[in-house]
Amino acid sequence: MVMNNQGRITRLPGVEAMPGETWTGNKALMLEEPLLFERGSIDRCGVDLPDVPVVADRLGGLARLAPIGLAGLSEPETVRHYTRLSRQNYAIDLGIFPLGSCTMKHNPRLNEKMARLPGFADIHPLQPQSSVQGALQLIDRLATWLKLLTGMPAVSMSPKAGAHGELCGMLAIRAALDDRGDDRRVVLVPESAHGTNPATAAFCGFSVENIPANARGRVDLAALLARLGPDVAAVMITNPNTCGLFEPDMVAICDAVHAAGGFVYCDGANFNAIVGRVRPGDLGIDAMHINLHKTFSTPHGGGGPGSGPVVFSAALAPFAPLPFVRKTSDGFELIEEMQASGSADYDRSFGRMVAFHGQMGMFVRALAYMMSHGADGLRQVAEDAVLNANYILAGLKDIYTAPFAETGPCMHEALFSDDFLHDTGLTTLDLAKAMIDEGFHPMTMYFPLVVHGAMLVEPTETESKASLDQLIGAMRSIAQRMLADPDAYRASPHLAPRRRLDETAAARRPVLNYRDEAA
Amino acid sequence: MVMNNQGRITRLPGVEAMPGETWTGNKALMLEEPLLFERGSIDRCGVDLPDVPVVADRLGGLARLAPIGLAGLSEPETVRHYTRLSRQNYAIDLGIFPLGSCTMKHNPRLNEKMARLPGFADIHPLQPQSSVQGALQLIDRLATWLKLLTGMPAVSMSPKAGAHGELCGMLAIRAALDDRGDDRRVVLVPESAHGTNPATAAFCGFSVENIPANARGRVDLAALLARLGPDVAAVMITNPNTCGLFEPDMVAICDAVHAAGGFVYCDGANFNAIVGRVRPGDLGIDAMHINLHKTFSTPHGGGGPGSGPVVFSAALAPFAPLPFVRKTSDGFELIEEMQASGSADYDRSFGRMVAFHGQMGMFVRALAYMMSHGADGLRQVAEDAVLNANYILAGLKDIYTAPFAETGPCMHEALFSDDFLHDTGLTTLDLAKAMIDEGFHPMTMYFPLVVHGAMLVEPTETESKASLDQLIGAMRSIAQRMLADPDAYRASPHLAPRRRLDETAAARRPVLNYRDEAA
Amino acid sequence: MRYLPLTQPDREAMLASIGVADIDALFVDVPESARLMTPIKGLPNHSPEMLVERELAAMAGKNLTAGTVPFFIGAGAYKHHVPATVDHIIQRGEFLTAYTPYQPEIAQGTLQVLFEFQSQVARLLGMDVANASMYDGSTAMTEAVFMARRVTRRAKALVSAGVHPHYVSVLQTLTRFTDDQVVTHRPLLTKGAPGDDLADLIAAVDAETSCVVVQNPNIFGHVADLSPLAEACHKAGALMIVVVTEVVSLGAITSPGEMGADIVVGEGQSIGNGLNFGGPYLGLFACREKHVRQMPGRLCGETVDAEGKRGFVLTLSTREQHIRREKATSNICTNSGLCALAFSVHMTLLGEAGLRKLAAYNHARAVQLAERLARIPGIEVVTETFFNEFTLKLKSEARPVLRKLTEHGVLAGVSLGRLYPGVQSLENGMIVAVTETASDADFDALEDAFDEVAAW
Amino acid sequence: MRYLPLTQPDREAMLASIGVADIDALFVDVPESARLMTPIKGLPNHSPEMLVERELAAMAGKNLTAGTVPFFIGAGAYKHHVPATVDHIIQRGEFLTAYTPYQPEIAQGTLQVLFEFQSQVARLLGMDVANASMYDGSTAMTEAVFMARRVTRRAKALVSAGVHPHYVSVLQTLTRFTDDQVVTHRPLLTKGAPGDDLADLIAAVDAETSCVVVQNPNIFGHVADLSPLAEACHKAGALMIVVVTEVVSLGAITSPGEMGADIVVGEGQSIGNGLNFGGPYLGLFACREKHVRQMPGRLCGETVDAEGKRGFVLTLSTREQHIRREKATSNICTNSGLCALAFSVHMTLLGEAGLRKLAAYNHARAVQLAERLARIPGIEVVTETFFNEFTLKLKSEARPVLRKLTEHGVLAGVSLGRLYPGVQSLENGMIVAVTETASDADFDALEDAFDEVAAW
Ligand SMILES: Cc1ncc(COP(=O)(O)O)c(C=O)c1O
Ligand SMILES: Cc1ncc(COP(=O)(O)O)c(C=O)c1O
Repeated sequence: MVMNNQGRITRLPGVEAMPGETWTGNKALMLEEPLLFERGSIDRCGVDLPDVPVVADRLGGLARLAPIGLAGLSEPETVRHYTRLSRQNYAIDLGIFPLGSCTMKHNPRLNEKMARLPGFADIHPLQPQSSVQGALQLIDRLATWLKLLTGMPAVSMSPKAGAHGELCGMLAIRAALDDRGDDRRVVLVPESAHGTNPATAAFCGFSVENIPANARGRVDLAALLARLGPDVAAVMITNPNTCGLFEPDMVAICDAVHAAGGFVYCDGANFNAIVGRVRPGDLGIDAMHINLHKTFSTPHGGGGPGSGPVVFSAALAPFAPLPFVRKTSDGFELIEEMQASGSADYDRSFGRMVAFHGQMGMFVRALAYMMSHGADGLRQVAEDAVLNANYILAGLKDIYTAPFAETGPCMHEALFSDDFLHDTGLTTLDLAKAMIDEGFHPMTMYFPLVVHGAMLVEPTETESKASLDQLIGAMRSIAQRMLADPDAYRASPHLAPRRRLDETAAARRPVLNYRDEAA
Repeated sequence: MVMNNQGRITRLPGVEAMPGETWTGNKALMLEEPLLFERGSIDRCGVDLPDVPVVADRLGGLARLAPIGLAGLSEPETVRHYTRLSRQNYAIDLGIFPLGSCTMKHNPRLNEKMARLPGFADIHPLQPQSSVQGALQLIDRLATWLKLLTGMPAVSMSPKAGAHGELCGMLAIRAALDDRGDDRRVVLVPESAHGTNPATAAFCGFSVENIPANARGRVDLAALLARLGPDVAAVMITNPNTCGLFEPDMVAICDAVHAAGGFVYCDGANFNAIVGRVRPGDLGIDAMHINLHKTFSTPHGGGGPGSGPVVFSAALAPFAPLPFVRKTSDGFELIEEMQASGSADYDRSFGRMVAFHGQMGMFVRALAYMMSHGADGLRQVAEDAVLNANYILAGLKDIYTAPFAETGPCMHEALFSDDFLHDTGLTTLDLAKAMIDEGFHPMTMYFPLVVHGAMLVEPTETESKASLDQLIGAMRSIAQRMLADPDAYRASPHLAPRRRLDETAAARRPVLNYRDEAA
Repeated sequence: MRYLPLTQPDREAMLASIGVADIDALFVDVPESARLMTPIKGLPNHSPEMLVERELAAMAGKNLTAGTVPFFIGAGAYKHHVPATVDHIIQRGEFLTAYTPYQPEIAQGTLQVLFEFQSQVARLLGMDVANASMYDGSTAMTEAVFMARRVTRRAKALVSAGVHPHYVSVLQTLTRFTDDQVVTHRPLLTKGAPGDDLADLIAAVDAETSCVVVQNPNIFGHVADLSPLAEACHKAGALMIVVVTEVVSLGAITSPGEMGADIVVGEGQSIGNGLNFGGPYLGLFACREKHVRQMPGRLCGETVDAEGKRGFVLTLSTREQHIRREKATSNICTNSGLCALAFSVHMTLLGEAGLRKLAAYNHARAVQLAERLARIPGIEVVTETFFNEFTLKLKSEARPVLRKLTEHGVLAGVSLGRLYPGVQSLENGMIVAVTETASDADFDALEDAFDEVAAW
Repeated sequence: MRYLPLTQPDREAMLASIGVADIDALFVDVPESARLMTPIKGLPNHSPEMLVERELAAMAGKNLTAGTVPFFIGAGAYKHHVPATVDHIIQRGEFLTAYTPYQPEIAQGTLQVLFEFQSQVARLLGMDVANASMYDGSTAMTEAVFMARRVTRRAKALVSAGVHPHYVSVLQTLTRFTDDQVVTHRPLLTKGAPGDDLADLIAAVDAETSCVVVQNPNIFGHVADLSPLAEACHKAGALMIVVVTEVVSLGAITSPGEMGADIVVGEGQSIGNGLNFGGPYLGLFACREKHVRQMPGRLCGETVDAEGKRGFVLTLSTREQHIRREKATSNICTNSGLCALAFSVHMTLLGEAGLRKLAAYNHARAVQLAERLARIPGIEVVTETFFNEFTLKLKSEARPVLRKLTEHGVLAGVSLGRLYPGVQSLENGMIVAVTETASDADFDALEDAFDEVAAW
């Protein structure tokens, strides 16, 4: 469907607005917004610039001559375009966002303010080190927090997100194996693992094998032990796992893997469940990434940026990437090159994995968050996160199928399946879309893969009891209504800016770049 | 209707959500939000504070003991409460806000950023003057702009809004009359004037008499001249006037009033129409307030704050209020007291009209806006504002009754009436509410009073042609649909967060303060 | 020009559809003598954002910022820590760039905030009803005196010597041309209870008195029990108007309402709002239910919509200028909406528990500093009972001392010489305010600075 | 604790309805040996906002901020003026606090922005299709090499000596454990065309070559015509990958797409994003339509909803890790969404006209500065054709000179000694970048500073 330049939904000529419809397509405060390229044009501009001095150019005859096709807008139109678009989004600032595995918690504005202090936001990564001592101090401080919270001796601040952290950890494992001349290449990954785990292992040249889950939603210890051997380089394990359950055999697993000559990489995406209550180092792991954009509340920003520092055991620490910050007698220094470190401790680093020194903007936010909570508050974070998830589990499990509820409490997220809807022909997807109409962001759907029609609900600790009660009430009501009148729920949402979108059509003939139909 | 603590619209027990309704009362992204006092409680808190040192108190036995009843919320709940509420508002950032007389133009974020520079935002009004030289410089700079733009020799920066500016001007007139021992007490105000004009005159102890408008929507010059005399202290006149028309006889009026021994106060609310094209000083006025929150784009903030500096003629300048900024040989000084001025020029000031020195925060914003536009840009502002209004007038006048369209172009706003709806029984109010469903803020309704069922449309210069085309299209469509099927439009809006609200009930038994029904 | 969406081709197309040749044709009503043909002389042309920013930042850089120095200035405006959340919320376009909520169906956000604000303010001040804000404390006080006159039909206002002298000036300015009578006198720096003239006021209130205006804590920081005054007022048929310039005090001190006030006005800047060199600030205004129809300013009230859902509207507007014109209770129109929002957000974050702790902390710190300063030879702490502000009497004139302290990088307070110019009996006095923002290091710096300028 | 909404009574009520005695009962699965009984030692407890702010501001205060000094550092990150509108928009809660748009019906805001971003990036780079962002330019380059391998099924990548040395390091790290082969060598500071090895690359591209990676402008600022290289690549069945680290240049210089690139990657920080000490930044990634199914990263595509209205969704996700796991085109999940929004808002404000003028201004200023510096004895301007950045050759080692310039309060550039440690042939070189933020006064200051440190 095409919109015209006025942002109006194009109708057949002569057809006027129907009752309940409007001429503009707007519905009071729910406003339609055309594409930038429909609103703007290449001669519109929302900046003023100084006059360009006349010089003989030095572009070597490579001046760009053909039109680029970049639509511009005046400043008022720009503000409006993006403000109107923003209102078509759900967000944590609007309500609970219980996406399991994503830890959508409150994003304090203090953190935004701190990250924008010119002393952090307006410094260049290649400034002389004497001019960025405060920045290096901040990185060092954050590193200290992360090491103490995880009980691990070393940390790399380079990784740009969780998956990048996995890469960091697995590269260190590869480097450590190489260092001892060991050519093991198999990485074991539980079925329930996040897709980034196998993808990362493959990226580092490992071959991936799955290990099954047991009936209690945990790694099948026996199967794992059986598979260990001289070809197994590492196990990648998520703990608490993606079913929202703590792996009770974690110590045994680590011991066994080590005994078999392998390493244990822990996916720390779910660290929020245990921060301050369990130090992963005490479980015996070798490396773990920490999503600052989950546990430590840096905002997801509609898809990023994140930050994924990786803590290392003593065995892997020498292989950590460059650069890193080192404390000196009178300040801090940034070690950028192996030869510059002047210490044999660092000459086994696997090298640089990103152009500069990691996500400084996220570091500031995360540290502000950690300092605000303190050691006592972070422990409370884990407790409240787990309490909230169990409250949801308790509030829904009589209606919603809860595959592992019989095995005991969950951690920070509650897992359900759509089995209870089986006779209605409705699915997890239908339920999610009905939640949209009720004013909620749905839970994670169809992940982890070990449960059919999975619904993974992670409330986080920043939800109030009233918020949980409302979610539980609405989810119970939806389930009851679905069971009573399934046909009313096959085409939700009805009240959102868009009805269900045709994803198949999108993939079949991809339109990924605006093409002016008139052109 | 009562909401419960979960923010859910209370329903009869057992009654489930109807089709199109939801259990929560939310409609996807249009979210209901309970009152703070329903969500929060006196033991919830969204701040952390240091521990209170133990001291012997010095409150003289006046410690507050009884509960205050102030509901608190944690920080995440606070962000959500206000974010959800904000989404129930229309705003300039969302679309055209064509409230006549209100000059709802784009509010640049640069201005917000500048007003928040600690050097402006974090200085105390009673700091030693040596420590606020930059602030005094800014006030002086803004004063210079205002004087040059209006062609007037003096300006007072004290007034906190337009009406406060009127007060400033009329007090100066009273002081000037007193100074010459003249006890004239009548102020003439055109019928079309804004309510603040007569209210202000009365506040200063004047008695108000109306002067009628002529058939062309302007002051009836003959009637005015006839009424002038030794009892007339001043004329308060708005130019461009509230019908959006320039008063062509302005020079003649000023001359006549002066000849009769009176003063001319000009309401400058509509300065946006002429800035850079006409200097009010050249018309002969004695005082005029300038709404920085209209012409100079400081945001309205849902009702304020504003800022209403007043420019003065040489005749009134000596009576301007304290304090004011004076340039010295090596900086700026703030004259706070008559005796401190050391100059006979200032000892006739009518005194202090506000605790400190006016709306600094608004001064910064206004100056940033003026500097951005410059002398050339401000002239363009007036031209585009007038062009936009005339484009709307031209686009609607064949359907909408346009009382003065035959007299020539309008200035920055176009005036219509609901005469064309007469046979339908529909009114300006119904039309406004239908515009809400279309996604627009309505125009000013029922003002000015000189036109029955007035609709005053002020687009401002910050609307694009596409935006005007959409407004015109929608308003034409609404009018046509209203004429064709009036009954469908007696109860709009249908799509807004609330249907029409019962204002009569609100006034009959006022509920102005939350009372817990359970208490 | 980045704020102007029309392009030259747009303008031409629009002129054509209007049917005029050029833009000048739309300005035909302007007398020729007043038509400017070129941009105004003496002003620069339009400027890139970057350059505007550079120029304004240079001006801002010339000011000594409160947050960067030991800071103890109060006297009607207070530096408190405002949580980052507050500024974020007030910058939401839907709040910042909305007008007065004239179309309630699409202004429920602003309206519900105002209803909540009114409810918070009424509770804080201990009153029945608060309005949706005034310009600031000083103008609110003047409006209260006018309201008392409407209610009592009497014209004499007795104003305590403890009221902020700027507020008194504003009242005097506004009554200069009406037949209101304002009775006040100079404060005394009485040891223990500076500015306390309650006994005199009780003696003076009579059958002509419309109201007695008193500030608590007063300008010297002194806190008093106003109940006896309220009783005297009510016996005489007058109203007691109480002014509060530091509203954080109400987390610690009995409210004016509990002491019997009929009207309470206040400066709400302390909560949610920055110093801003004096504005914009936030006038608070509250009264008893029975007088509500004489109140100035906007009021937001609860009602229902056509479907019976709760909603909010501006109400009782027959008091206001746009309906009643010259008979309105006030000429106020634009008020301090966004400052009220900031106040409300901050107050919501505090809640009762937070406000009480904040107030207790302010008080305890002020007591600590008062005790430290009292030990410095040559300094006398005049105020005995106070909240977070007290008055010192130095052994010489305070104004030059303050200037020297500023040179030492300490903003130590406000001299009475500045507030009461020419009044010799007060010139050795200075007012010192202590909020949660002052650290121990700041206390030390203040003491050291006093030592260093000890020439006095 | 201000971020935690549960009160103690809430917690107790919830434990009761769960049916457990205390919170420890919910942590039963944790092995006893790993259960911490107290908060972690060595870390402070929770802290008021005001104190956190004070502590972090003190750290920030120790850094020399680019905006406060004459500033000429580039080499992969650039200081441009970002309009205030950009930061306002990215702080809208609906953008800032949303997740990846997995539920498109309530994420059309983010999705439409991504579609527009992709369209802007594709135009800017002169390519058919761009993705929804990568972490940064360096990781995008590595992904491009891997993609070329998938497309060509060849394993040898030739990397120009003009590519940013950090980018080359990242590629080397990531290929260390795969059987990809990376061929590169040290750059030469050739007068006129430093780092230009196009002729060598053209000669070297062969039937084993999967791709040739080249940067334009290169690390030394040198701008070259890549068309002959593209031709050579295509003849050999290899892809040409072009890296752009200063995207503002594309407002002035022929785009990689126009020169025949198959994949273009870039660092988008220059537009809409601050320096941030190196991150978060914005990886750009674009390719030809025919290769889109081998692309890494998220893609947003247009579709319709059940009522036929246009809408947007994430699409072609069968390339991605959450569907394809170990067979995915990349392991990337979280990317740089908000940085992409900032880029898109800034680019919208600029539009084509603004971008071109900004680029022209940057270039003209750089030419002016190059001419001024060329006149200083002991300084040679090595780069002949450039956009806004060029390389100087000093008569002595540049690193200590830069240190001294910093002491003089000027951040004058990046020494090649830092970028290529231990490479003597480069150690006298330094890279100087000039953007619109450098004023004439800054130029003067740089010249003066060179004069003052003229010991060299
Ligand atoms: C369990 C798990 N592992 C890894 C990741 C990847 O983290 P990121 O998106 O930061 O790359 C996620 C993120 O969704 C996750 O939930
Ligand atoms: C014509 C006119 N005069 C005066 C005023 C009063 O200005 P303010 O609201 O700033 O007090 C207004 C504001 O609406 C107005 O439109």
